[in-house]
Amino acid sequence: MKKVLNDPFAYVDEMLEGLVAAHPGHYRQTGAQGRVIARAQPIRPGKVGVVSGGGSGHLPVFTGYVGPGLLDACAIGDVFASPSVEQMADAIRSANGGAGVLRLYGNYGGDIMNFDMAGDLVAMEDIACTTVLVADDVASAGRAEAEKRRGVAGMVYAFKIAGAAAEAGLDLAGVTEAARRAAEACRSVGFALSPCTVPQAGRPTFQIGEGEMEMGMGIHGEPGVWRGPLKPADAIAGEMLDMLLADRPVSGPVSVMVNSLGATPPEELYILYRAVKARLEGAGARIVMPLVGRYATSMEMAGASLTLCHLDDDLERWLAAPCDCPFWRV
Amino acid sequence: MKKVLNDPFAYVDEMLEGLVAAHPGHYRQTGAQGRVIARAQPIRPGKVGVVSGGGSGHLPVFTGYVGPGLLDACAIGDVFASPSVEQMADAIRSANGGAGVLRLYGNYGGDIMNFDMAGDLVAMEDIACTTVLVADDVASAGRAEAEKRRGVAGMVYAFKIAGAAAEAGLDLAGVTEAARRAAEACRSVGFALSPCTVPQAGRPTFQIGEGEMEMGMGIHGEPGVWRGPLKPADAIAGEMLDMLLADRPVSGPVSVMVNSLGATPPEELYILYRAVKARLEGAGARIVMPLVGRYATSMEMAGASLTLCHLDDDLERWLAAPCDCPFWRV
Amino acid sequence: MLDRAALAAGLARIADHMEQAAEELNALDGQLGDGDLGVTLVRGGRAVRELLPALPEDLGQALMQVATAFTRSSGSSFGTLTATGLLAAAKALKGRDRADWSEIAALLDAARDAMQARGKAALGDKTVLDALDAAARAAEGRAEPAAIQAAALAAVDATMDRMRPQPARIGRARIFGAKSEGLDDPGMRAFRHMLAALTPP
Amino acid sequence: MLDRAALAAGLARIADHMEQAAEELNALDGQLGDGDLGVTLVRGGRAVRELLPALPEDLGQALMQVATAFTRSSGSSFGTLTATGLLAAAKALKGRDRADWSEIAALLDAARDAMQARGKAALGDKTVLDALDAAARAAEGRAEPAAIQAAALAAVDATMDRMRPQPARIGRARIFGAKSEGLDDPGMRAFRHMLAALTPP
Ligand SMILES: Nc1ncnc2c1ncn2[C@@H]1O[C@H](COP(=O)(O)OP(=O)(O)O)[C@@H](O)[C@H]1O
Ligand SMILES: Nc1ncnc2c1ncn2[C@@H]1O[C@H](COP(=O)(O)OP(=O)(O)O)[C@@H](O)[C@H]1O
Ligand SMILES: [Mg+2]
Ligand SMILES: [Mg+2]
Ligand SMILES: [Mg+2]
Ligand SMILES: [Mg+2]
Repeated sequence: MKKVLNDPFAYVDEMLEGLVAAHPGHYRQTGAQGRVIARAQPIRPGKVGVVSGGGSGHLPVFTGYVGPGLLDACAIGDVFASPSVEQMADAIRSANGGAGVLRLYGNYGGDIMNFDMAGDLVAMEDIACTTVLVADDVASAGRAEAEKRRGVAGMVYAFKIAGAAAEAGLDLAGVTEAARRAAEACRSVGFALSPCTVPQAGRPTFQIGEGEMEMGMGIHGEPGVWRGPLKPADAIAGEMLDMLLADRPVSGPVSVMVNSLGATPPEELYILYRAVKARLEGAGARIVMPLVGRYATSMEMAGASLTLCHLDDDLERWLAAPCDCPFWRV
Repeated sequence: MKKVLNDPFAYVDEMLEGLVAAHPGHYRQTGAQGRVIARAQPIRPGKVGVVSGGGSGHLPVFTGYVGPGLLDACAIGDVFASPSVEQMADAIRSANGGAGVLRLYGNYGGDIMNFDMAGDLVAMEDIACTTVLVADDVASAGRAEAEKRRGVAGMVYAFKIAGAAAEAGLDLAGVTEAARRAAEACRSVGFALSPCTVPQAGRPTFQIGEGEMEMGMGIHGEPGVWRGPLKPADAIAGEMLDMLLADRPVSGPVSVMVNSLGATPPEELYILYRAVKARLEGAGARIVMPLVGRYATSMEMAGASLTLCHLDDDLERWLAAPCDCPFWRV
Repeated sequence: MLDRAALAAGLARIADHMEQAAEELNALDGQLGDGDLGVTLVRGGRAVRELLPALPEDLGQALMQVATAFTRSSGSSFGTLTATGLLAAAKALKGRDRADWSEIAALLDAARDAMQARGKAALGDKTVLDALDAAARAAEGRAEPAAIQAAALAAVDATMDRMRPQPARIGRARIFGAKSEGLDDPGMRAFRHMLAALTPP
Repeated sequence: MLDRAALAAGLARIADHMEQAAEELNALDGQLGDGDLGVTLVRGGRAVRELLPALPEDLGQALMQVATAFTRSSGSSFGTLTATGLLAAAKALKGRDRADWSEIAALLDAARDAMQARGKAALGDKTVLDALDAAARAAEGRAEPAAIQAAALAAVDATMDRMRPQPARIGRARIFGAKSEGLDDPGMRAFRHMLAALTPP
């Protein structure tokens, strides 16, 4: 294991300490065991709160996206592990401005059980909660079982759009509906070139041969669609687009995210984006606000993902609205 | 070689095409062979131009930092190779607003010869040029030979401060002096955990054992100060601080940059920053605008660097001035 | 008679036993998931043991505290499901200092229903729910704790034998599909360990 | 007599020869640096060959064009230094259609001085400058091209033999310190190749 850390069991807590120390104007550490990151400023009374949560090891997802125009708070689990019910309940509490709280997170069984149970707890404190799950990874289940799909980089669009809707003053039903439309609008697929190591486990999450790639692999190393020789960038981009467009053809403007899983450098993302853009625009699509960078990662995993977010007027407006966190500013 | 690319010889050109396509509001591709990236908006007449240049493979350095409050233009070479004289001359030309141009770049022999010769060419066109070299890597030469040191992440501070001084309307001498003070104020050291691969070479720049790190290694794989077993994060942070403070003790406010060389994820940078901050503040230092992230990289190399930028009132003001590029906004 | 003393004794025995079973459960969970099931149970057990000296007389309140301790100690699925089941049992026993052993089957059913609602798994999906349900059926009509325990253990074993060849359909293990055929579900094995631990010394 | 025809013929021979020498130079540069020296010279040679059909009569302008072609073709140190040396010779010959072979030594000295100013290396640092200087000294007092070439080759060989055991102090090769002891400087070898290529067929 080649990681810069001290005690692997202190990895997440030391990471959060450093995160908040580096960005005191943005974040505040609170909640059960310090495992909640909230905005530095308390929530504006009357604003709908938007919270997320999930395992560590995906920065900027989830914690990084706490900030104006984005999330109000986030509960943080160990690496690739769900936060506890208590931590989630504390995140909800800290995002409560009296107008209810939307729980917006990726479609993972453990997270769902815990967020549901956290909702039961805060219901006793009269905090109204709604839920939107992001399930954008087309490689993880077919169209017929779309509700079983994992949540991956599409979460970032959902955070942005729900955050903008909440900032715009929509009520809980309205913010929830905005988030639902955002989640519905996203399709993603990724490929991995190398694994990452969960600090407490100390060994790579999977093995992959020197010249191999795995298409459709999950962000925790869940098996993908095929494994084979590494293809040229243009072929990879084309194949990912094929998968996304087969699931939902482009009918209006789209935002495109080319996202590194961690180790893959921006140079390679731009080579991918070049191919994606040529192909999409060749098919007549209008690309809005392309995002190329590290938005949803698995620590030092090499590989990348492609997300299309199909926009309508509302979604486009919310996507373009201002937001501010140390990892993304619009 | 596990990289996402097409033809290795087209790596840089395809990368630049994607970069400009992804950020059309920020960048414009121009100059000899398209190897100059300039701001999307032409330079304001009367403003001093600030240009940089160097090999590819270090995004956001150099090209990424073209933007308001930062560089006006940048010449881009192949991976880890100097741009040509023509490309540099074109970068200077595109940054010429009639008030002269500062060439601000890292202390590498090939870049120096080429930028000097480019200066000779544009001198015939009556463009006044000055030069400031960034030479901040304390591991690359002792204090007695400080002018031989390589330029590494300290460049980012120099770009920021020179860019702010130019934006503030200083003349060429003033901007040059600001850049000189910024370069003088920076001390860096880095360590590597894994190599990277130059696309055209196709094999890693160096080898390093499974449990090993190399302290003081250069961003192209230049040999460092020692190689040995990977140490805990706090020990690494302490050792880097020792080296930097031995070269220049803290006497006033400092900005701190904890920078990933590429593959090392932000989680680990925050663990490092936690230790750096505790140690610096314990010694009474005031930390201003800490920067934790990927600011100067070597593609997919794993490792990190630490930079201290010793501030005075002017430098602090210029550092805090607004700037905007896709990789950094203040 | 299930009262505070019996509850505390049972919980203590389970908590003790988890320290020994942890390695086996981690290993089994590691073949199909993230290998944390043993850790989850040890942490939960330790959190519960701290409650025991001051456990309320009210069985409902006592089980509520145990459930809460579980939710605090980890975020793993099994921990949350266990807490969910305990909460359901707590609700059923609210305000009562004692319960008859013959009520065990109904309590197990209440727990199972709540866990099913929480985790969206069906009976037959090869999860802890199947073990719980088998134990409930075995407890039905019995009132003597040793007999309940013996019958439940036999029923859980039979259920594990029957489901072993099936692939996992729920949780992380689902990802591994065929690899899970022939392996016990870790959650069922954890439940069996709890049950077995209840034997008085 | 050095005139356009002689210059063009010499440049064509050098350019041709570089295609064969490239692999050897890449390999040598690769042991101490980035392995691009052969590529640099092949690219430079090809750019120069394109100029030859329309090379100006004015030797100064001709050499200026050759220098510019070199700066365009790559960003490598050797390319820029070569262009710098050519520019210096171009300045010295500006406005002239012909030069005497006896002027070669002075032209080489002018090139060397400019390259020294550009690259900040000293004589003795084991770079192309030492080869250039040795050639200039050998050319001094000679006026017959074949004799100049023979004397220069011998002098360059002697210089390379003398400097081979030294460590590199300049450029990328400096990083490798001791590893460069016993190896020729790639730039010197490149210069020797150019010189050797001049032999008329
Ligand atoms: N949705 C569910 N419904 C019922 N039981 C479940 C569910 N998810 C997990 N389990 C049970 O929990 C066990 C795994 O627990 P645990 O290791 O804590 O999960 P994880 O580490 O994936 O959060 C499984 O063997 C199964 O018996
Ligand atoms: N500063 C310098 N002064 C003189 N000669 C130099 C200098 N730098 C490099 N050289 C010469 O150039 C040769 C290397 O050229 P090249 O491979 O183009 O360099 P790089 O690839 O590092 O830019 C060296 O062998 C040396 O002879
Ligand atoms: Mg588990
Ligand atoms: Mg778990
Ligand atoms: Mg070279
Ligand atoms: Mg080179």
